[in-house]
Amino acid sequence: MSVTTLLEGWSDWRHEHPINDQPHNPYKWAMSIDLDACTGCNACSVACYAENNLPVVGKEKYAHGQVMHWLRIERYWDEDGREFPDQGARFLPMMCQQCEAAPCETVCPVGATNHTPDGLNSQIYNRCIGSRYCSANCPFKVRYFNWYDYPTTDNVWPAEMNQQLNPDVTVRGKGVMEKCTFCVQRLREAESNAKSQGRVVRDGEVQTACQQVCLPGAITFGNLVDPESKVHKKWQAQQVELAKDVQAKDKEEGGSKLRGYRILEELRPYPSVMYLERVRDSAI
Amino acid sequence: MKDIREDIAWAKINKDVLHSLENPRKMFWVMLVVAIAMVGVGVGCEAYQYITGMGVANMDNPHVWGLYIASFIFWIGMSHSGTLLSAILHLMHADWRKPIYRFAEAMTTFSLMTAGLFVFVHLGRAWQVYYAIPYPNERGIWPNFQSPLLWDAMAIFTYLSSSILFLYVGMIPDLAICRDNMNPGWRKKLYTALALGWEGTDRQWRNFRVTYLTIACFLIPLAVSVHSIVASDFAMSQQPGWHITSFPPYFVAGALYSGCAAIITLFIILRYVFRFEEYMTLPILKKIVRLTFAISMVWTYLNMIEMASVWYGHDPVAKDTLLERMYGPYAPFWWSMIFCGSIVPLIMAFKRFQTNIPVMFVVSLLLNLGMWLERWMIVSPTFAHGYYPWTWDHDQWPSFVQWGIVFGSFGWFTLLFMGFCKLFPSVSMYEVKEMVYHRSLATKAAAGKLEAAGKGAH
Amino acid sequence: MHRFLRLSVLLMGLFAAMSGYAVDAAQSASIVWGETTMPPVTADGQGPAIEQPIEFPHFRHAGDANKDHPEKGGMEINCMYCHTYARRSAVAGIPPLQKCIGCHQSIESVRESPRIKKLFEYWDAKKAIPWKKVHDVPDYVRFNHERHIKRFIFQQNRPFQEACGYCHGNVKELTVGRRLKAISMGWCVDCHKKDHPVTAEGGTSADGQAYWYAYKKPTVSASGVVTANGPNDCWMCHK
Amino acid sequence: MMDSGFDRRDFLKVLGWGGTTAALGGCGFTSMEDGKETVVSYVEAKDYMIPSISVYYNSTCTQCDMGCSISGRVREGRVLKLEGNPESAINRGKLCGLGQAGVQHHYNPDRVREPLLRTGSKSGETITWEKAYGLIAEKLNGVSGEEIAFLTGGMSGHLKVLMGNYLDSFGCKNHFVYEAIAPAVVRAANKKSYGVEMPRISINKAKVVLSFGADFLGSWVSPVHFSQQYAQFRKGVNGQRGVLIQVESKMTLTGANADRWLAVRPGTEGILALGIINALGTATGDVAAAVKGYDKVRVSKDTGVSAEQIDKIAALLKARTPSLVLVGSAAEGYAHGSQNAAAINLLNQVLGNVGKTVEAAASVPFPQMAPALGNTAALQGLNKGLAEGKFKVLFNYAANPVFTAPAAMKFKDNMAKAGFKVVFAHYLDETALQADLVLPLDSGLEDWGSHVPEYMAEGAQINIQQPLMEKIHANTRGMGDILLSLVKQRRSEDYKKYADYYAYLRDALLKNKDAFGGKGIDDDVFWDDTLSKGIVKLAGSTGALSAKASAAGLTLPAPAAIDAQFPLQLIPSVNHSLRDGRNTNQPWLQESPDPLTTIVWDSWVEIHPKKAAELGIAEGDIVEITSKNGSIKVQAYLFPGIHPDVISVPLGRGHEAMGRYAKDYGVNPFLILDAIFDKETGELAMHETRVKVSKTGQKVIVVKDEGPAGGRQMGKKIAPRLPTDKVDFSKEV
Repeated sequence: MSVTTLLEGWSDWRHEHPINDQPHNPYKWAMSIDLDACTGCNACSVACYAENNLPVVGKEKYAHGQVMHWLRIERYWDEDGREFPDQGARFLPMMCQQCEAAPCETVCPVGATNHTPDGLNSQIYNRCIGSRYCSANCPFKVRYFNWYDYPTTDNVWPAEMNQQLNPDVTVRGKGVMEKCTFCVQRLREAESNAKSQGRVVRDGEVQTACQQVCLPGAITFGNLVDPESKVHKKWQAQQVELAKDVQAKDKEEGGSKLRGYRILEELRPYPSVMYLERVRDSAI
Repeated sequence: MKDIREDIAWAKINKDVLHSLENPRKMFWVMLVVAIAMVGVGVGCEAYQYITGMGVANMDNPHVWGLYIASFIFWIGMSHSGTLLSAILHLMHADWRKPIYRFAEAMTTFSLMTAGLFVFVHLGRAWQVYYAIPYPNERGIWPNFQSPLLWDAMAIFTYLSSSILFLYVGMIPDLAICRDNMNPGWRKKLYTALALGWEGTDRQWRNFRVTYLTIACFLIPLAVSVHSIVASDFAMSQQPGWHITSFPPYFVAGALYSGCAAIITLFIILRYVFRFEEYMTLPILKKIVRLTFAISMVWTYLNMIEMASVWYGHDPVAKDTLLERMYGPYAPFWWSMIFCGSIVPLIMAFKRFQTNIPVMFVVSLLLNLGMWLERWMIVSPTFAHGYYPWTWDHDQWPSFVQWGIVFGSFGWFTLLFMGFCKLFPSVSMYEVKEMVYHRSLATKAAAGKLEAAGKGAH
Repeated sequence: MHRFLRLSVLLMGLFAAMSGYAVDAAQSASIVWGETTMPPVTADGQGPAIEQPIEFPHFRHAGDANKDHPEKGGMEINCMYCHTYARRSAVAGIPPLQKCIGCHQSIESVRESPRIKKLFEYWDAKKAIPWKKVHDVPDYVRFNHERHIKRFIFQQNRPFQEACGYCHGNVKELTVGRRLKAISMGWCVDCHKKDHPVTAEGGTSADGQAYWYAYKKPTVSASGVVTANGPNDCWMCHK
Repeated sequence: MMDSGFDRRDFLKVLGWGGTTAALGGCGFTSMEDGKETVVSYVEAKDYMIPSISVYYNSTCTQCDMGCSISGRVREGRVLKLEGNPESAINRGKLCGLGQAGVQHHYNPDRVREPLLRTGSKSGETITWEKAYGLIAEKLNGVSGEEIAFLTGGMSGHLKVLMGNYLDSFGCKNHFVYEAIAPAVVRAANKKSYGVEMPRISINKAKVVLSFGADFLGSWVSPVHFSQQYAQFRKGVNGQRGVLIQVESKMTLTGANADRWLAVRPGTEGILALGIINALGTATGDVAAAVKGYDKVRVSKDTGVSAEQIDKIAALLKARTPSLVLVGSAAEGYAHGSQNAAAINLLNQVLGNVGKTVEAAASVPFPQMAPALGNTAALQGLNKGLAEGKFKVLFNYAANPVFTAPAAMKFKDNMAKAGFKVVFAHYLDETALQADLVLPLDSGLEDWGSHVPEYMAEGAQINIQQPLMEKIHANTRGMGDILLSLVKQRRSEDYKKYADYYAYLRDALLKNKDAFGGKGIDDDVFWDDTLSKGIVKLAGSTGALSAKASAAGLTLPAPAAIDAQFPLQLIPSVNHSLRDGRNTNQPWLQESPDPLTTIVWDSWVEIHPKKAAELGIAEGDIVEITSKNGSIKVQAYLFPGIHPDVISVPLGRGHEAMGRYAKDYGVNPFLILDAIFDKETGELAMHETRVKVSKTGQKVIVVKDEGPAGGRQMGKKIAPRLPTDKVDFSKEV
């Protein structure tokens, strides 16, 4: 470790903005979630527990807001004060948005969260010292801190239950931050296999746990760089561009007849998750 | 209301000050015991938290920072006035600082040490803290130099080391005095070692002055930068209520403010405990009080600036957060902060109270409370009311663990500080001597002029 | 005052010396920094000697042949003949018992030797041999054997003994396996920082874009050979 | 950390490969342990067994009876995760949260591990299987068929066949098939109107779906299948997005996704249906006559749905065809449930949807394997028998009546009257605790089996269930194996050729190889192929549906007047993952928030804010809900999606047993249900219970995911919404 590496490597270590940064190639993982299809059934959240070794914290800790669900379903009501919500509720699956200019990355004192070449926002458990600055600076509040040592806590993974733990995902001990990883263990395995065969990952070859389980298929996931991928086509159809903070839709609200938007885009984190607005029929 | 006597014998100064090292009033021991008890509480809570996990502090997932960070800022802030008194006023040749700058510096050092503790207390994995230190390591990776938290660590470390140096260098002549006046024992050995063979030769004095002055000059910008950097922990983040350009001056002002208030408190305590009535005189108190009053007004102004800049910022979320502080669950604390920070100091504007020790004691305590609340009001409401409504916080009330550790930190500070005052001269003997000497010269000169004038009349 | 100056000079000297030492140390990552994630290193900078249920003689199987004393020499068997999983999976694993028997049932010469006896006891009992793990890394470290073998043996055609030996040392001279290299982060990183010629195949676009996250920018020589570093993306090994 | 309880060694025994342990990273104390860990390697390894490479086995999900096909990820001999099997027409590669949690049923620490004899000490004495079988034989000795009762949940496939044979061996007819929350009334009504119990419905083909309380996205029939149809329905055919109208008194998950949700007065769903027929004005003959009285003024008065709303619906149904009308639990749960259902089905026929969006489903050509559908009337019968002391020996499998039967039925006491009670159980649930003999079952992932789903999506199919890994507990047995052993006690001759249930199943399938499309294929090949597919598809027989609308015998009662003493109506709502409470002890389900209230780990009562204001109830107040048959205390949650005269408590929680994750969480509304039954089918009328609510004065903080901002977005663009005229679906991909 020398100062020269530090200086040489400096520019490579920091990817502050998708535009003045090198473009992603060959991979940029991104998502598109159709809120009109999402029924709010929570299957994705459970699948996430199963795939990523999330601890079940129990009632008391949940009450203290120390729940660890990487993927939460939010339920919103109309705010027009009618007696009944007679146009139903609005469900929103919210997980780490894998921002291109992630507010969490710049503030971590030890660089435990970084931007990866395939456009993810990595979280390195064994590097984390638990300053929790990343969570403090996350606009979406999708980072979850290990307030207790769950592996050794009663009834989190008692005998037999621990056999279900996914060996590809590190089980987190106390004092580290964690968050949705877009199922990086699956992505990296697919990338590695593809590499062995001298090709890039095909569209649909790899799925995130939540996408795989989503009953109405509201979640589309794939490689944004690949022009043939579904997710790329969806982003294109909605005219949502990764590196912009004002999209075609925002220019003419509603008039554009587009549904695609990214949450808190005005803060310019350039999220990798595009949502498609929920629709309600005007005829009834 | 009498000031230090100009005809006071230098031997008496030595005697009085050294006396403070020997037997202070009973109150000293009382304070010491109380302090140790408080530290005990703090250590207990920390041990519990360390073993069980941060969860016992009852922070939750949107609301990940609590009283630890608030207290951290508070203690950093407190450290500033020491530098102000000793360094800035030193350069300004304000001679009234001379009897009190020593303990002010001590306060700086020890409050920094206390602040440092909170870093460890706050970390989820304190045992891995060395990851944040930029040293050439086996893993072949550096910490993240973009993170304000890292700048923090560096700035504080620098500030701590240099203020220790400043304190020590400034003490060398006095240590020599102690060395010469102590009867043999471990203390004498200690002073001998620390005095670095000071003999008071002209050459030594010359070098001494140069060194002292250099460090002083170095320290002032450092002090300012330190709290600006602490401020940037917040200002450089993206959160509503934090992302405000006026934060650095705001923090520095707050720092000086709480520091001066603390000095008043300690002034009054030391004055009594170590029988320094003759040195820490009321005129000096008056001067500090006036200084504090001035700073309190600056702080109030900057506080309003903060609100104004949020208001003109046209960021609805930031406005919400601000209003949340005033009218939300944190309202009582926010308003008592305004009361303690901006209303109470008005008392200090009245001559009558400026030298009224009991009143000033209470006032100074209230000011410190206000400043502590200010730090809390900067940290918590933003978490409770950030950008994302879904995660707005329900009941995030710090658990006894957090309170216990904050409580303990005050004990820790008192322990270190009183220990220091018992072990080292908390009034700078040589500077007091200078002071009275210069003053006597001045008066003599004045008297001389008078006589001359009288003669001329004839 | 003099003492004061001397003292400070001394201190600065010390610090300089320390950091200098640290730098060298890091370059040849052979010393322990007292960090919990570092391997325990014995005096000779190797892992502890480990007692295995069967004292497997690597030198006999993998060692070089000995012209004049064949019985002393080895059989130069390819590592991947037994450690067959290494090229197909992230973890090398341990060969199944079946593998040993496959050959040894037809090797009468050593059939009566105590080790082989023991081997067949396990086989007859259909019991797995409780091998002890020799190369253990912390559980949050995920070394991928397949990738390294694919690159260095199948893409760059390096001899398997060099490729495997780079991390496992000269196992062919050992009896029971033992950790010969300090398998620590700095040690891995050192290698990732070295320049490697990379081929355009394997999903790597020729301009080396896939390496933009490496320690250094890839360089393309006149002959079009891309030289790049290994990845320094933390998520490669820590997931 | 490794030494602090979470034993890594044990872990490795199963895991096999140290290098791939799911590690306790980040704890800072994971040290390198050269030569400490034992690496258990295979003795013989198939060539597809590669460390750290997962293998997928197909099987069938047993979390509920809908027969989704699963594909389990198995690695180093442990099943890690369940995915859907794309081959199945029912779930098409998808799997709901409930199904995902199947692994937690399998690995559950509270499973019964040994046969327990509970006659002596209530804690139970561990005995061997031989002893257990001996005991059963002894108890059955000299007992006539009429004195034996077999209570089970829904069953199908070869298990059902075997069960039948066993019962026949006594000449026993008392097989009671009980499901606490099955759509039994709807089945009966369908049988009447269409001629089949469960037709095949195509939401995706409909332009308008008018659902009377059918929670087809949450818990009705086959949510996994319908959710996928729903997605296509929303995408719409050629840009014409489907419209969903939900009519119910308490908003279900489906209601929350509706374009228009109508809070109808409880029990008047049928009236609304007739009102719509009336408004359509297309009805003829006796139908026209039957709906004559139901002009929109009256209907709107009865139902609380505005007249213009009725017109709008009628207009929409006219304009956009084909449409689809569904009838679900909200409509059937009344004393006149059958009538409600009939009226609603009538609407479907009038709209001419039969044959378009409602079609005949394929059925398996082996009637003996066809599913035995559970209902609550069965429990009635059993309970009656028990009360009269008719039954000397009671067997119970896959049902927990002590928990799900209304206290008014006094089932627990009546059960005690049976001489000898055998319960086949996974956990010591409420019913198992009443048993004399508890026999531990294999988990759904350890057992063999075959299932015929009640709802057939496309062609007919039989789902194969196979073990995904070795048994965790040596002494558990599959239900098939147990039955086989029991049958052998009776007819050893016919069955001795089967070593175990596996052999029986294999033989039974191969016998009909030809019907399963295995004509001329070698047995082993066909068998392996079948297992690897996990499904047997076969040419099912499909009958025709009667599309003829007839209002014969259709009489709807006027809406019941408000009872002064019990002014409110209690609707026990069905949570999409907890259902009737058989899965409550799976922590993932306990901790996954209820979609509408986001409450976890506890029960709650939903009260409309308006009503709450009247009663002075605020969120978190512990209220006492009193019915004629008892009372429960539960936290209040103000919920806008509910009729003001209705309160709702979710089913599934409130266990008094069933292990650490279920016991003492929440309350059990089954207990206070009135024993009112549907007039025609004798089904328990779940929605008829009338209650009153009173504050107890206690208050708690409701444990939920939703923050203090509630469902508000505070003017931020987080989950915005567009009307259809502002969207152009044709642009989308």
